[in-house]
Amino acid sequence: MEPELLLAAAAALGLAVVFTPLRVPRASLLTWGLLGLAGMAAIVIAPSLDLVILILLVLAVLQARLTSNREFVTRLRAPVLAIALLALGLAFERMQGPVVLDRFGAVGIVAGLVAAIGLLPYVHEFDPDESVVASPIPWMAFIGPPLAATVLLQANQVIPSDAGDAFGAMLIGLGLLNMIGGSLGSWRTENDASAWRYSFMADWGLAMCGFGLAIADGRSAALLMLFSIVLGRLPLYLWSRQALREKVPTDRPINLVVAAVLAGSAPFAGFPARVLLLRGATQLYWPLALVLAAGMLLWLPSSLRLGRSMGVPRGRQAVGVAIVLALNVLLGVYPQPLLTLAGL
Amino acid sequence: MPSIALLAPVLLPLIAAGVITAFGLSGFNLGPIAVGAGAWAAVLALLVLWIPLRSTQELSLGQLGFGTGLQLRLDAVAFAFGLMVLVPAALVLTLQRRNWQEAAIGVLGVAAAMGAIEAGGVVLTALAGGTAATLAIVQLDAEDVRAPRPRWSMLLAAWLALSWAGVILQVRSGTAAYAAVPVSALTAPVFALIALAGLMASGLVPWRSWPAEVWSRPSLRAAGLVVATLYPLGFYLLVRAYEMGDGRYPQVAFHAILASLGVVVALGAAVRAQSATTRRGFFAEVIPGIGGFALMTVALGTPLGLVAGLITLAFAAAMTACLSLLPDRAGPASLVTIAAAVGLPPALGFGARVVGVESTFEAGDFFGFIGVGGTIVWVLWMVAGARATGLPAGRGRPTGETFPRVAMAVAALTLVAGPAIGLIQSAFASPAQADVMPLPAGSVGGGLMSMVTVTTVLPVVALFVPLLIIGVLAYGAAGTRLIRTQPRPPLFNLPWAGAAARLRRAVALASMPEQYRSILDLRALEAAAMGGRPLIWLASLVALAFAVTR
Amino acid sequence: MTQVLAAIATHALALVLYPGLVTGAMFGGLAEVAWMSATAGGWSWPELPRRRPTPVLATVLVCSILAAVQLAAPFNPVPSEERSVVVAAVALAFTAWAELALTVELVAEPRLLLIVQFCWLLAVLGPAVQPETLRPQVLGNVLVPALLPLKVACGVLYLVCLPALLRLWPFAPPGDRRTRRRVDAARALCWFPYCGLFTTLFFSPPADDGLGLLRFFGITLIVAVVMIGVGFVMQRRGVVLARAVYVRAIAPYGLVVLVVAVGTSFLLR
Amino acid sequence: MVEAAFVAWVGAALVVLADGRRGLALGLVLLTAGLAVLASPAGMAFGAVAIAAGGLVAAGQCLRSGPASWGIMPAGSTPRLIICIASGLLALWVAASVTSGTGAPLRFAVLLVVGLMGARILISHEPGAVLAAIASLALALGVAPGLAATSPGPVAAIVGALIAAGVVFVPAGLARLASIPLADKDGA
Repeated sequence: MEPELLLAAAAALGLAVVFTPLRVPRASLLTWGLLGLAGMAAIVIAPSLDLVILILLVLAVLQARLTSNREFVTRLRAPVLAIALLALGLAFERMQGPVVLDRFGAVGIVAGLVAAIGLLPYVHEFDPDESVVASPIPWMAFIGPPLAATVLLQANQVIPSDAGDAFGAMLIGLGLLNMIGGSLGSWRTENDASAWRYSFMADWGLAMCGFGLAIADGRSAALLMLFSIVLGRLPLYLWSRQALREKVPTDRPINLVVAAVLAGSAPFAGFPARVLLLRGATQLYWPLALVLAAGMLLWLPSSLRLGRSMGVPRGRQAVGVAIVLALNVLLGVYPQPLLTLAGL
Repeated sequence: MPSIALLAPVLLPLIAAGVITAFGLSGFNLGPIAVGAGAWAAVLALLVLWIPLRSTQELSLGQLGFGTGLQLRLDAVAFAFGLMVLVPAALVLTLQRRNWQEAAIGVLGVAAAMGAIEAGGVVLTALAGGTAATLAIVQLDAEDVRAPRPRWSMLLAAWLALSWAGVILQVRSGTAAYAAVPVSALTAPVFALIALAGLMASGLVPWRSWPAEVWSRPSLRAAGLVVATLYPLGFYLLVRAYEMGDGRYPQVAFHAILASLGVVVALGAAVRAQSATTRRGFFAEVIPGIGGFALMTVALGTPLGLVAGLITLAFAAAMTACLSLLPDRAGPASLVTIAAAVGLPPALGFGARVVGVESTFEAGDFFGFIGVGGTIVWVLWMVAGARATGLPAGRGRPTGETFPRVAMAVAALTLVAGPAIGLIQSAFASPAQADVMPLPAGSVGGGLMSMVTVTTVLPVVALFVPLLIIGVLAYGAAGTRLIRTQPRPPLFNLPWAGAAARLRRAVALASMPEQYRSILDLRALEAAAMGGRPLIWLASLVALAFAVTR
Repeated sequence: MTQVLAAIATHALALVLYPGLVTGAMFGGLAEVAWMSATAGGWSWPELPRRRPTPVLATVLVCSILAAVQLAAPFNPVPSEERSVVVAAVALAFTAWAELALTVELVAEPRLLLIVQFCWLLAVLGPAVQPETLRPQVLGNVLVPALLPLKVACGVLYLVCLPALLRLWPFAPPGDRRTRRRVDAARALCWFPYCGLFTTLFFSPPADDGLGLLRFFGITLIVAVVMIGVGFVMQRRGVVLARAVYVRAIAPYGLVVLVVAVGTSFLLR
Repeated sequence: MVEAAFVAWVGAALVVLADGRRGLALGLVLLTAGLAVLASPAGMAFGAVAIAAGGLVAAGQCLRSGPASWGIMPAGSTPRLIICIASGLLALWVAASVTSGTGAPLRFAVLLVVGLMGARILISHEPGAVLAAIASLALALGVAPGLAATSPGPVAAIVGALIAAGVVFVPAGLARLASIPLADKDGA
């Protein structure tokens, strides 16, 4: 799953670089993107979770050094908390002791992962006017997906089965928290850029629920969700930045189509992800599926808002949006090749 | 015919959409004829595929990736519903002028709806139906973003509910293919989800829902197409549920509740229709009204009921095409349409409703009372129709999208199609019914000449043909000059009619009293949660640690 | 093909001659003359309608003859199994509202009429619920003791509703400005199907012989006479009595009939 | 080993309690010494050398930047002191009492250093102190694989040491590189 997500991130970077408006300097975007990709590649190929944590530390420090309105120290807090929690969690898992220690270890890993990505309740401080690269968005939409897949894969090897239930339950619980908090926040918050950030959280909520289900359907759902984040929401967010500054909501058909992509409507990638998630939840505990199904409806108001905030893409951006839409339709209608590639 | 040809009714509109887009991007609008060609090609493909064999054809193209395969299936049900969707859609796409974006989205919507109908399983239907719903929303907003349209959340909820039902079937029985689902897998909760999906997808509720609201848009190009493609899909699910349940729903209560709901839906539409202030307002309620009658009979769980329901749905499809093309002005087209809509004898609507009411009585037990209720609602429709003939026309429509002669021809066709109800039954409805429901001896039969039920025979040709001739002579001798266009007061207003709207308004306007706002300050809450404060993080960590020790 | 043509010819005969248009027109004409004489206080030759027929009349004509051929009249060319009480009821229901199409001013007390119409439909269709059949003559032949209370209740309801449906009640349409009395052609066409349907549904079907014919038309005529009498009384007593009957009594009584119908179905389950 | 763990605690406490470069550097040195000693018996002899080297480089660099003072326990540092003591006791309890098996000093040191450095970064506003804490954290993360039942090899320790050594060098240059293009008004 991780190599596929890495490829998706690379593709997203390619899309961002190629189809970004001409005024944006591509070289720096490419430089920083490639640096991030290198870090992600290192994370993916790292043989142990310890190395993953260390690489994460490097990425955190590198990103914190970028120019931003936020202080260097402030920007480091959440990633370092994540690293500390992951390290403590891993340490607890490696110690011999009562079962509760393993559970605390699971808490550390889950909380650390959530903190690394920047999800509720470990949210990174966000400045809507900040450049995307220096903001918490790359943690959520660029580095986060391969990181999560890697951490969870490696964590499964160190967490004993006694604590496995707690691990899954926490993922699902935090997933639901993010799903509801993210979608409501995205709908109700005043700032459009913040709304986008919340919407990433909401998507992550579904992905975490998928991971928490700990069955193939759940993992497949999570993979599709993460793909839709990396190859859907992230490029669309990048291309919406100009319109966000201009604050001109538009109601063209393309805005509705974008809203549909963001809402996970059929035939886009979010829809089969939701179907798989419902399937997984039904296998595990059907009331969870009910909660998920009800929660999935919360995406719509915020997606309409975000779709309208995108403005009317023109020129290169329009081509980029078309490619993103096509990719999402492909994944939405026929995700089998991707799932096969990911061994799911 | 190779089984790959089953893709044709879906692929042809898709190809048309592609061609329209390609030409559109190069600055050339192909025009409505070429646009309609995609839909008519699908109609032709459907006919060519079905008529020579008249048996179920299947195509399996491997797994799609979410537990379901790309399985297409063309049986009598798919054929019937395919025609219901494709023919009116093709008609409006052919006649009405659209820009290339609208045309492409419209044809895509047709392809999606056809995909939902040809899908071999529940989940694939949900995917295609959800796509059709998404495209419908885009289409309507592309035409006029301020005009009424279905709530997207409701449509999404419908198709998500169906998806969930599909995955429950997959989990429980290993498959969600209509033909392969074991009867025991269609439990009450699963069926409840399917029924809910069907009702929401078609807006089958007693209050004014999207199939009525979209007719109040300034332009009805998108509205007509959306109703043509989306409205039958909810019924399709209810019919397919019979196939999964071996001809019945899991509990008899579902039959009773849904059939009663059908009457209530038709009643709601009739009440609104009789208080409409314009003729357009009346016409807006026609499709929901017919839908209510269709639901009443489809849900009965008897072969006769299902046959009557399918004929009623075919009638609804014809009326959809007619209303999409009808101008907002007085004249013979409006009169004929009203006559057809209220089911004046010996029209198709009359025959379908008579058979439908009969089917409730023959269903036994208390279902007869549903029939009594249905008849009473029909009378209310008569009142509404009579009143509507003299109402002011309405806001008016762009002339480019109205075709009074075609509209009148379609309405007249349904009027004179009464004698052909036997033909429709034997060629269209009965095969579909037989595909999903075992047929007890003597429950429904007949042929081209008559419809034979358990207790009666409706001699459609022998009785309706002379009646039609007499009617033509009588109406031919009559003049229409006496009809006076005037604002007409409603016969009655339901005291609680505006309650839902008032409640919604009250909820929308509800706000926290000033003195309590400091208790729950959402902004402060958001700032606390999103501020990146270590104290909150620590508290969360403690909470998690506490939770895992429970 | 021959059979088809023969069937069409037979049904056409039924629609046009017996028991359709001609029979209905004759019966209705007689009833109308009687009614006009009763209300005018003496016999006089009524003035026939002169204008071109309206769509209302065309609708009433089509619907009334369709209803008439559903009756259990002796020698009815339409076979017994081809008749349906639903067809009759719905077709007759159309006749009551056709005038509304022209202008609202031609329908007196439309709200009240609607309630009466609902009650009448209950009276017609209520007895068909438990037997699960819609053949009029079968319903007329139902003599199961347990069903008799319902049948009687429905019969009374039918009769109470009929003066309103035939517009024999004293409410005048607001737009009725006729000074000279003319035959109400639309109503004339409705007398026979309404009264005949009562005979069909609430009396055992007559045999296809002279006696049966006499019996059928005798009862139907009695119903018509009763209606004229009731109408006459109501016209004399004015709108007060009519309003009392139709506003205060008919809806509660209709509810009672509904309760009886439901109760009967429960008991006979 | 117990002594090494104690030295690590003192070093970590110094990193937490000190705001001046001398104090931080001393803390880093002590921490490095403790962790290096603790790493060697866990099958990480080469790793211990790397940790020592990385830690000393970091301490050296730390000594060259920031206010030239010890800055140990400035006014208002009572909470930090409490954290140091409390975390030490908690880590001791977990490492010695709650958990079982050999390697209690390493368990103690890893839990303590990771916890304390995390706390240091969360409560601190001084970039120099934060960088020192990050270097300490990297060192702790480098020796943490020694807790595993099987020998982890030196890779993590080397990477940790490299990060510790490198993290105190990078800051200013990268910030300049990023400043112009990434805050562009066109959004990306």
